[in-house]
Amino acid sequence: MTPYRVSVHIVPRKGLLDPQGKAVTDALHTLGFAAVGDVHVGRHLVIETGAADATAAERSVRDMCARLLANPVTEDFEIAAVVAA
Amino acid sequence: MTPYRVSVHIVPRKGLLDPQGKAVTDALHTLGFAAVGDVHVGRHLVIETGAADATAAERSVRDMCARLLANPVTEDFEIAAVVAA
Amino acid sequence: MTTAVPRPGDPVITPALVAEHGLTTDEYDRLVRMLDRTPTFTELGIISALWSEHCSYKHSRPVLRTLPTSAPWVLQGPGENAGVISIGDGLAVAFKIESHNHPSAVEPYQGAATGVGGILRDVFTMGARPIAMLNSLRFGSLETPRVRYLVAGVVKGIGDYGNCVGIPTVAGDVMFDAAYEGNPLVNAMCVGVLREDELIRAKAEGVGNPVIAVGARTGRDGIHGASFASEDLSEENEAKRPRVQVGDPFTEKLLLEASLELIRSGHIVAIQDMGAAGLTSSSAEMAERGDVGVTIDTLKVPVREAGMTPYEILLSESQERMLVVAKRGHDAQVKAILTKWDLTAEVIGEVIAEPVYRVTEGDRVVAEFPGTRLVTDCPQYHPEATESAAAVARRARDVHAIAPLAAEADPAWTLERLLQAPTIASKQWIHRQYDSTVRTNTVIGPGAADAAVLRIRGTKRALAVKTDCNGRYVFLDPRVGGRIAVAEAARNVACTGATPRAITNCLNFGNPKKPEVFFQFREAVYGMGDACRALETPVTGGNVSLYNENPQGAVYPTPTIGMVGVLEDAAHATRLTFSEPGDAIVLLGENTDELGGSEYLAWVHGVVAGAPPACDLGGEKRLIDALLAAIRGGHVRSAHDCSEGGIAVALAECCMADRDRPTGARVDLAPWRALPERAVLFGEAQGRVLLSTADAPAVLALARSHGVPARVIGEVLTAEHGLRIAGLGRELNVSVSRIAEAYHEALPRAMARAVAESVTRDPALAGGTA
Amino acid sequence: MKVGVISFPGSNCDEDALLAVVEHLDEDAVLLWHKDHDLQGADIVILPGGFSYGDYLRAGAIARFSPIMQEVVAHAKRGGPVVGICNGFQIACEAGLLPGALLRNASLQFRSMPVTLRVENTETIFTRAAEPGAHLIMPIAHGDGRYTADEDVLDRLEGDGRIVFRYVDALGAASAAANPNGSMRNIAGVANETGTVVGLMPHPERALEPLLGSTDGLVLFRSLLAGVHA
Ligand SMILES: Nc1ncnc2c1ncn2[C@@H]1O[C@H](COP(=O)(O)OP(=O)(O)O)[C@@H](O)[C@H]1O
Ligand SMILES: [Mg+2]
Repeated sequence: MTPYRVSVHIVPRKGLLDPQGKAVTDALHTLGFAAVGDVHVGRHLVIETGAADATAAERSVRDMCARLLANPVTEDFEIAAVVAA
Repeated sequence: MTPYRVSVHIVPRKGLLDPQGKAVTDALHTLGFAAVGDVHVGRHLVIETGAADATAAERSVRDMCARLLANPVTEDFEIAAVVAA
Repeated sequence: MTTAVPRPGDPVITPALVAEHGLTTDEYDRLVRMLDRTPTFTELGIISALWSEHCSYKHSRPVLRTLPTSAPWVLQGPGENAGVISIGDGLAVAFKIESHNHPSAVEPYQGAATGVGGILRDVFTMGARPIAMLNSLRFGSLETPRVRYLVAGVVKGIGDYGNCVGIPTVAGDVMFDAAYEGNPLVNAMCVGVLREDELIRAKAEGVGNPVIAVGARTGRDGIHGASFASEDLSEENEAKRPRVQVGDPFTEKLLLEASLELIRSGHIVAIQDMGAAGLTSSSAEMAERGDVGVTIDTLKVPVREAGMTPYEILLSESQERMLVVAKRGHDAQVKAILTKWDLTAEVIGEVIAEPVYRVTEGDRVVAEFPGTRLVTDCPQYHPEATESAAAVARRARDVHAIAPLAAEADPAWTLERLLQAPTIASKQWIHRQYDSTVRTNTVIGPGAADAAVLRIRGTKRALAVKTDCNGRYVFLDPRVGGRIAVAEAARNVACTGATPRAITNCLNFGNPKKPEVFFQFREAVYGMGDACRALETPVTGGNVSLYNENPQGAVYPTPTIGMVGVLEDAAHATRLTFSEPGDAIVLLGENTDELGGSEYLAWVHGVVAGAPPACDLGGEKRLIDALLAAIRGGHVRSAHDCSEGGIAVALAECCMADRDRPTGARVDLAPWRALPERAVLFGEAQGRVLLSTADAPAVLALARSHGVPARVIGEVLTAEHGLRIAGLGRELNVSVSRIAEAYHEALPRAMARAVAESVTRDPALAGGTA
Repeated sequence: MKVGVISFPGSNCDEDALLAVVEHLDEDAVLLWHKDHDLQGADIVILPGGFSYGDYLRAGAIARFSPIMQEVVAHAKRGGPVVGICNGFQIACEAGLLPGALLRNASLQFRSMPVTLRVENTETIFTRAAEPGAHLIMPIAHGDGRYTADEDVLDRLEGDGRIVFRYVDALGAASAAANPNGSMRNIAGVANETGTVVGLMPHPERALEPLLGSTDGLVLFRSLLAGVHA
């Protein structure tokens, strides 16, 4: 078992109302960041887990996402990085 | 001005209590993911912004983080990616 | 002779280190005499915390001693985690208010949230189940983005914490004034109910009894928060940010249930929150109350991070922790209860016969103090108190000479403007973020009456609760302002039909070493005492928060009062709004020509001057008695006191505070036409209540028999008739929807600008508590 | 009849729900501990409001894995009645007992206030004593109440009459102004295919006494009895 640090992005499904993203966009415009277009706000999880190898670590985190970390009705997830810790 | 998509991670500062991370860790253990160590839950923002070049895009988003997006007292941020959109 | 020796790696004790710990040379010398040797670093840290103002009351105690604290119904006065009064039927109420001003200035969300958590623990450690939360807030001008950010963060912090634990937040008060710029006040109050025979005190006793740390693990957060609360807020302090603590309301909820189960189990003798100065103050205070020795091994304390030193463990202000003294041999049962609630409990020490306070790290003694009076053996100060010449001049100013603005020719303009003052405008933007109905006891929640009303299950009774304090009055005349704070809180509670019973208070003042600040402090406390004696509402506890300053000087002296009253019959609970067209409107009390210290002067003219309105405590008592007699006689449909904005604002609120059920009114103030018009309409004369009644003769007769001036001044109409006030100069005539809009939209409009900013940094954005 | 109210860690309306049954229906009710695997013979299960597991990660996401939830799901599969109130609704959605999900209020703020509900379907265990189209006033108190599902799921729910409650204004219109959280189609509560599992965001257990301002929740709790005693 090697320790891995797996980084996951969980993002609201496209097309759903995103009041958080909109609030951030508005606030940035108010602050004068005029060049800002859309902003999307999701979760970033870093999971420390032991696994035989990087593939196993990633597989295990995918499983966690499917079962708990992401809501299948409203969210998508992607594994952003798998690094040996 | 080129459109860029800048991805940011905002994470709870080390040493501060992270009740959410702990709750997720406990839940993953309950689900049988025994190899999981610590879990940290932060935010993942994707900001679309126009900038002269990638460096300028990154600089601008750093500024947004310092002034608005990250809580200077409780959070740290890092720029995860800058890609031309 | 004591035995503690420095740990390897401890910093050497130097004058600079002593100063950094906030101790004066005299205080340090006293410590050395007490130990008869140089203190260890750990000992210096302990004393720095225990002798901070926050823990020791070294500047305030002699003045506080003058307050009345007893009455037949007081079961527990000051000195415990919370005060307790009996409410009959074998039931009692525990309540307490506390400040979290400096943490909230630095990190509004967590600062306010952990303030709520701390006061909740103070109440449930008495064996009481919390049934209500209140909050008293003071901010700078809403015109500045920083203030809006603070407001949004503080309100969200209070809401998220209380909502999650499941205690309704039912009342409070909020004022905005540039005087609070940079140093907001965030005072949170909790009220709980217990059976008298379940009352437990935080008094360590029984040699050999184990001392147990319970709840969350100890981390490096908030180290030296108590001393932090006892310093000015400066830019340098902004840099001390790692001191912020993060609250976990979920763990608090578990701790609440576990603690109540523990107290009822009979396995423990004492329990106390690890609040300011954490393990140090809780253990020292419990030992002191029981006059016993105690020993603690820091290696046994469950920690969150590796490598924590005894110094850090002792001074950490990690939240959601308790210290328990269990009965000898019962530690396994204590652990079992905590385990059931998924919390930890570890025996970390014991009560000992030897009169010392000893801390070890395994076998090594790292701190040892002789005696059991570690907290009260601190030095006491009697600072100089003198009123500044500027204050005298400010009060003496003739405010009637201030020329009205041209627009004021129409009093409707002035009324509308006042209704938009954030201090007066509806606070619904705030309290709709608070769950006010959970636990199904809320008879009247926020915004609908002068105080909140909660029924007491299993009885006919109800409680009325409210916080109040007009710091501007205290600033202009501390003695009178102190009296008014109590009188207004009592009047508010009485307007709902409750007999005012007792108070808790949170004394928010500036640096006590400044003679003019200490004068304010002393006089305000004297004034509070005067009123508490006159109104028979003893002080059962409170909190002192000094060093509330910004670069311009001290904030307004703000002795926030948290009042608790009892309704014998919940069915008498009375709201502030008119409801039945045709009802007579009665004014109890007298209009006067007073204008000093008014919101009118501050908001319309930018002037804070003049003498605050006079406070006739005998008259206030008679007013309350008459009002309560009328309510209990079933004669009163609504009751509302006149406060900021005067009688015109009060009448407007009676018509439209409940926006869904507006009414109109026709009022004639001709009996006071000899007085200056704007003083009658917008002056803040004390001792006045507006009520609506279907039986005016009965109300007038009761008022007469109590010696209270009373007059029918008008009639409730339907909303289409608008609000009309005649009899003075030009008639005031406004549409109800127009004033409702002014009153209800002011705060949402101001805060709309801030929402985006605050949600952006919302820690809950990543999920987390809603 | 016996009602089981689940106490999750962080539930804070469990006692209110228990009292609703005991004091206002005069029926038996027990608190069921989340770590247990026993419904203690409860005929009806209530998933109460609160912040189970602090609502960390997502409201209801962690609670659904509590040991007792296996029994609750089995009970529901057998056709046993389950009512989810507020956090209980969120848990029921997370557990797949009801379709959709509850997201952060569109205002991004917690909302505590009375709302008016229209009863859209009187053929569920929680509405069968109500008049079709009845308007009920009761409090909401939530930060995550924005009901969300795919459009085709919503169409199907609509077609099957599984939208049980909607937020309406004083005139009875399901307007944006009447919607406190931005839920799709003003949905306040939904049912499963058989009408035996019902979830709603508002708190009927807080609207049972004149002293507390509304008695409109009574008809919902009485509905629980209607089938049993009929
Ligand atoms: N921070 C707050 N939290 C909850 N309720 C509040 C808060 N501030 C004000 N309120 C409520 O708004 C109403 C008006 O308060 P206030 O203006 O202080 O009245 P008064 O002037 O009569 O004392 C009261 O019902 C009070 O409890
Ligand atoms: Mg007031």
